[in-house]
Amino acid sequence: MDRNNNLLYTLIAVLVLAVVLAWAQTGLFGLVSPWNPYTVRIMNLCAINIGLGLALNLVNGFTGQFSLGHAGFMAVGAYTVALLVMSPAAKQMNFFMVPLVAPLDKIQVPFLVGIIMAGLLAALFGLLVGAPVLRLKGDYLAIATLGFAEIIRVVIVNVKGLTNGALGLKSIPGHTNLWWTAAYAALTVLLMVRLVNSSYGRALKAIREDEIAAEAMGINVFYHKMLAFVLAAFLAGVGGGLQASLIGSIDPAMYKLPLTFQILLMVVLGGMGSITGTVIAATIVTALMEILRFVESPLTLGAIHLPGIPGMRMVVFSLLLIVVTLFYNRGLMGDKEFSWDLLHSRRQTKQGVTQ
Amino acid sequence: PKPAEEGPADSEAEGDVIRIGVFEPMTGDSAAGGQMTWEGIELANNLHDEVLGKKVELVLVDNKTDKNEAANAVIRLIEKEKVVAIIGSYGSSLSMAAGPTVMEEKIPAVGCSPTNPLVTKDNPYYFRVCFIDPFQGSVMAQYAYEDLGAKTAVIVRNVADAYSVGLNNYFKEAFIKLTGDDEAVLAELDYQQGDQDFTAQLTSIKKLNPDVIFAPGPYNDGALMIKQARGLGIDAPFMGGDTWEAPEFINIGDKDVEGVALSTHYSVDAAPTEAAKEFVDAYKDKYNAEPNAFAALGYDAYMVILDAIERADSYEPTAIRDALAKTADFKGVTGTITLDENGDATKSAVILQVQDGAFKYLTTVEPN
Amino acid sequence: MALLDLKEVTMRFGGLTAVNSFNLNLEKGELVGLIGPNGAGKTTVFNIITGVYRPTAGKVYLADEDITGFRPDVITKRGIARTFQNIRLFGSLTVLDNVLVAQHLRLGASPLEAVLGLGRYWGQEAKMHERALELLAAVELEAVANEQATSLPYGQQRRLEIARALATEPKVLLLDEPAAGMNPAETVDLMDFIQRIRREFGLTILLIEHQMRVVMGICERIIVLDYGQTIAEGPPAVIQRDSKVITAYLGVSADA
Amino acid sequence: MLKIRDLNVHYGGIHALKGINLSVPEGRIVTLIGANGAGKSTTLRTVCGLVKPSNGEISFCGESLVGQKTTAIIKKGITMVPEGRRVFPDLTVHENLVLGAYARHDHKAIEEDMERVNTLFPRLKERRDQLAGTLSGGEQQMLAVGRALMSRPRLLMMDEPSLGLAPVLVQDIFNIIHRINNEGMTILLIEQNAKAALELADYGYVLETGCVALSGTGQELLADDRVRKVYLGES
Amino acid sequence: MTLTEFLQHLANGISLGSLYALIAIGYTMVYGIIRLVNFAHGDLLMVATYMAFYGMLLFSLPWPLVFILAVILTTVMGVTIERVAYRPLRDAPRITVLISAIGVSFLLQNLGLVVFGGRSKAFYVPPFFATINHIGETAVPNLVWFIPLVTVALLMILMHLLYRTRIGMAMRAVARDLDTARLMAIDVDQVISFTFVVGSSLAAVGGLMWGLKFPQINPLMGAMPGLKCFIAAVIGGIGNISGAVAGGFVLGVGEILLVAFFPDLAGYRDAFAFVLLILTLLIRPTGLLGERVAEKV
Ligand SMILES: Nc1ncnc2c1ncn2[C@@H]1O[C@H](COP(=O)(O)OP(=O)(O)OP(=O)(O)O)[C@@H](O)[C@H]1O
Ligand SMILES: Nc1ncnc2c1ncn2[C@@H]1O[C@H](COP(=O)(O)OP(=O)(O)OP(=O)(O)O)[C@@H](O)[C@H]1O
Ligand SMILES: [Mg+2]
Ligand SMILES: [Mg+2]
Repeated sequence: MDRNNNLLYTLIAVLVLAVVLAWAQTGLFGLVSPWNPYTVRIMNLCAINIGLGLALNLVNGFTGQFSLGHAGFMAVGAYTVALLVMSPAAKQMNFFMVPLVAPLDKIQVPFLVGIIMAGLLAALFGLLVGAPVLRLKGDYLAIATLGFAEIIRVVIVNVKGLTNGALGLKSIPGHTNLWWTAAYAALTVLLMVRLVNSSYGRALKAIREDEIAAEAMGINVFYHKMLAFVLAAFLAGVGGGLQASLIGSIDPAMYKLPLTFQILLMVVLGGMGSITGTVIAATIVTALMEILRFVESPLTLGAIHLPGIPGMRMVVFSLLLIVVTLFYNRGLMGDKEFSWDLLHSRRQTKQGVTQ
Repeated sequence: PKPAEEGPADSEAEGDVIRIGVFEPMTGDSAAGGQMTWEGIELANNLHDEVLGKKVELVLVDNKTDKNEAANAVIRLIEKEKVVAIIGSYGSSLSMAAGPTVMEEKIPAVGCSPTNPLVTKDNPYYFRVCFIDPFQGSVMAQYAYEDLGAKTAVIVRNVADAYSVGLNNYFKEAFIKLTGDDEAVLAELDYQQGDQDFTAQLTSIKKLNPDVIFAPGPYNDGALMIKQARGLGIDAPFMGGDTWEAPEFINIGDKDVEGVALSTHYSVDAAPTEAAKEFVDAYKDKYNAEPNAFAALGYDAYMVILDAIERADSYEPTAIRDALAKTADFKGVTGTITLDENGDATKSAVILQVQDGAFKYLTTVEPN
Repeated sequence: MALLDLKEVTMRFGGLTAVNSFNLNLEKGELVGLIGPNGAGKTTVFNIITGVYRPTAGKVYLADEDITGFRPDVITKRGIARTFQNIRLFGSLTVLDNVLVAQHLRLGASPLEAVLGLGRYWGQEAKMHERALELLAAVELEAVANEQATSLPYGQQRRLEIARALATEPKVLLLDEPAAGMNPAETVDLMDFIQRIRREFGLTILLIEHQMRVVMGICERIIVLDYGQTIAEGPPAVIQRDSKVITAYLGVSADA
Repeated sequence: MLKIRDLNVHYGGIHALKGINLSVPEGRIVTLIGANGAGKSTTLRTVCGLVKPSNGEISFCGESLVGQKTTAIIKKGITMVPEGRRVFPDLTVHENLVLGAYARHDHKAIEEDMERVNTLFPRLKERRDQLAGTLSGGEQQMLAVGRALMSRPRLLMMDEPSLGLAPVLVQDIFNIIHRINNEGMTILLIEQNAKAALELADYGYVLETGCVALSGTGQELLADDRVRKVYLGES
Repeated sequence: MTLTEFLQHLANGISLGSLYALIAIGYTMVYGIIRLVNFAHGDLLMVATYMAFYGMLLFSLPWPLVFILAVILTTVMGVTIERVAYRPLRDAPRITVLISAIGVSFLLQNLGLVVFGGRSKAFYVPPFFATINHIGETAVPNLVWFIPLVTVALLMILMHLLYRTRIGMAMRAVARDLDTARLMAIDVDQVISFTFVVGSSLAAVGGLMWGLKFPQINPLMGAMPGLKCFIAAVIGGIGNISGAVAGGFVLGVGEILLVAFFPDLAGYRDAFAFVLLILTLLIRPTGLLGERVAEKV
């Protein structure tokens, strides 16, 4: 299978995806979108989670550094977008207890600028957090990053003049749509593919495999860990910003540990160190949370009428999570990736057998 | 408000069933609140499951105390379950997450207990059957100043809880106004969500020796705090908000919460409405326990929607919205409900006090 | 002027002095053996030279530059590479990737250029590949270039470690027991191999080894350590007959 | 004493052992030699139950070992000195030795064995309370051998015990093997140092890519041309 | 601040700290042996309190018996969790086991919400524990000295167990190398089960003490102590039992004194725990009393 064909396949796939997205978001050539706003919303969430998952996978899966700080960077991104994109009037309405500090109360910027600022600010936090903690290893690193995420959240709760504290922010303009989220997911995938297959990606994987040997091979371990960490923070910030604009309101309670866990489990279920795996798992987990709602609705099987048990969905979800980890303990994809060659070679061998 | 769109009354409903959606936190941090509210809503549906000759079916969707899920939940209710109106949610922030969607999809929503003013603000499709925090705060300030003769107060708040922060803020404003003393609130002490140990804050309060301590927040936090305060020898009276009105508050606090006063939405002892009697009996029957404020508000939210459907004589969501907006003098469990131009309930509050291990009615405060 | 120069280097771990006032002079192009009983401090000397440990006292000079206390990666960039006593390959990477990783330190392109595939990156990447394949050819591993490193037999893993070290373009190569776990036939191959790469790459080599056949066979000079101190130094023929070395290390019937 | 019949082992897709047959008679030293990756370690690991065979039979004194737990197998009197030392790094040297006798309860005899190990390896006695992880490679190897002796096995299997040892110690190790064998212990030995191993062994097997390529007494194998060329490095 | 006030704060801090310490020991124990941050540990506290709650409510048994039964049942539960959710993952990557542990934690919480309901319930406090003594002006409930006593007693028992007994040594061996431990005729599964027996019973005792000190229980009550005590364990040096106790006390006393001296910072209390944690890790990367085996190259 030669390169040109693969490129062609990829281009066609991207094109098909774009057409589908356009159709879903706005309708196409007079055809109304076959998906209702509910489905579109889930698609948005899938795309955001793909980006968030890949960012976490970059640090945890490819660089082998166990970080649990994702929620903190998302929070930074979300608040940045909210405070930059909201209209001054909306800000005034929100900050009715403690006024918003100047000059933020007057500023309003376009969404794209807000999103980029969200990423940059989160990256800056990544830099500040990473500098001290990336010297730690393994579980110690995990708990320290988790700690920083919690510190960020607690600060958000307390700095009322900047964040409105526990009251959160409402009326964030809803710019997020499939174009934004799909672009975010696609660019993140592209970035990841290019990065992990470059010399830098090899260096990150070397650090994951053996830090001491990597150092002995002349790799500046700290710089490379930082590179991955800051990039992941940037992507998490952007994802957090998109999510904030999708929901329309945010508050500090959103950015607790379970949020990080949710992303982490997508990464692990997909396979640490597999881009394809994260894409698949993020989609499945996001959709599954909605699909599983049926277990809570009343069920009528012939004569038997079972009342719905509220809360069962999360019970079933936890059980599924355990069962899947037991049976796919290296994740759905392990550290393998999808490739056209894979499909092609399978077809070839099939042909080989039939001939 | 714009005129209701014309159309056959049953255009939205399939067959002879209409659906009302409920999104509440049945899991996650606020599961307790969601579950209490759901009890009331379900009870109301059990007792009144017909309107304009159609059966009313409830569709409950868990929002996991998660804003993302809350937003998913309402759009699911609207698009997939085809509900004509929505009830929910415990937790103002969860309600706010649903706000933009109900507005965009033009489906009315009625909150039971979200007391943050922002929930209904600038959202013609959001209503609520509870009073809002500014009123509740002033009610308790008035009680402290007039009935207890308090000149000084200390506030303890859960910084991570919008309800606690908001209510304390309104109490403070009102109390300072009443006493005319800018320093009347001696201290505002914070704690964090999940903290169980308040001894450090309380030890400082002991030194300040305030006339009253205002500490609204989840009832379990309140009960523990009061227990610890009494253990440390603090005698000052404690006061809280509607969240404390749960039988468990007394179970946990035991003797230590004797004398504690709180504001809430209703009391069976205070000239109960017909609805209140019916609700209390049915609740005791079904759950073998004293009802709590959230169940009562859940009950009322459901009944207010049914009333609006009747008055609109239509199942059409925008028609229901318009009728809801005109709700006036509705006799609910929690009192007489009139929805103002924001969609907030204007109604009286009652003050209860714990006496002999039960909530006793003290007084009713009318809205001004 | 010595290429690598250790002056009065001492390393203590708690109460234990692993290396004691150790001196070493490595002239350009030399192949020197470092031997001594187990626990004598040989690997510790390597760790000090490569910056894994910071010596308690003493200095390390590379071409007259004081490199004491430099980070390991900086030292590697200055031109010292090593292999490990316990093989430390990047297990789940391919053989080729292991060698490519070791060239990363000479990459000039920034991460941005690498991701965007801009400018000089492609050229550099292509050169790295070319060189990696050359190196693999030199160690006769080109056939398994796309295998996972851990799936190789032990002997090949040792050779890969050396290839990887060579890829950093070192002036000085430190080999820690390269023949361990090899059978005699493989060991003979290894000896040839070491001499060949030394010639081809113009290396200065310091070698730790317990197999006397290797040390005596290829080293020009041998330093014997015991309890962290040099107890003998000289050409193989002299060392072999040194009574101190025989009692401490070689044993009575040491046959090379 | 130990009999292996048609043993097959797979690691995922890798067929590591392809029908091995070998036997270790009581009181003898049997050695396994072969190139890297031939499957020598796998054979020992399978005997100990650390690796499950796909099929085949392993019996020890007439009892089948297949499917038994490692613990049970060790208790029958088999011990292994694992490849690559594998001492417990954050236990002290002494504790490592005590653990070697974990399955035993005869305190007096354990004390005696402790003394014996300490005389065999004075270096271990010196470092009695040092954490094993900070020992040098050679010291760790001594500890691993000492630890195995502490269980007073009937069959001692050693996976490259001379790996990384100074020549003087290699001699010692072989002397020790010889000595404990004279005291009646049966030994199955893997060695890269084929010459020394074959000189010492009563019987030897040559493994090549998962199969037994040759077998015979030590002397026979030493005299074999191929063995001389490939495994002894003589030309 | 007067001396009385300070003493009162100190008493409060010690009381809280010893409770943290007690729970932290269990974390450290399990972590030390199988290197798993057992996220379900906090939820076992909750399970124990509910067992006690229903034991008294439904069967009206006397409280000492109920407490003992609660500890036993929780222990059985902990061992079962290990058996079902962790043991099959013995050879899996560590992060997978962690995800499984998070799954178990989610499961216990959500099952609790469905079965017990989300509302906080009152936990019965026997009169003995509720009694408050006043020493001078300092209020000292009986629990204030009782919990530290239990903590110290359990600490001593555990130290003995780990460093003076055969099974203790086996546990430490299993901690590092499963296969080689097997070669020592150690039944690894049995040792790990035993570790969970100890860990879960510690969680249960911790839960009951927590219930006595803060007599309200709900299905999510384990999350906060779980996190705090894990922090305490890490501050002390995870895997190290005395470290867990030290970390517990440092954290408990520190939190109380922070709020006492800087009331305005009370809202930052959780952040304080993490700041303390991060500072400790940066200064001593393996915690206050953590083992420091430099990696030998
Ligand atoms: N990180 C460390 N902490 C404590 N002691 C150490 C450390 N590293 C090495 N040692 C001690 O230093 C001494 C020298 O060890 P080193 O590894 O240098 O020996 P070696 O000469 O390489 O031996 P071998 O030939 O067996 O590999 C040993 O006694 C070892 O126990
Ligand atoms: N855990 C494992 N997973 C996959 N393959 C393995 C594993 N262990 C060994 N192998 C493979 O099985 C084959 C036999 O390995 P084994 O370790 O038994 O060889 P050996 O003869 O002991 O070699 P050495 O001299 O290197 O110790 C090799 O091809 C090896 O790559
Ligand atoms: Mg060494
Ligand atoms: Mg082997």
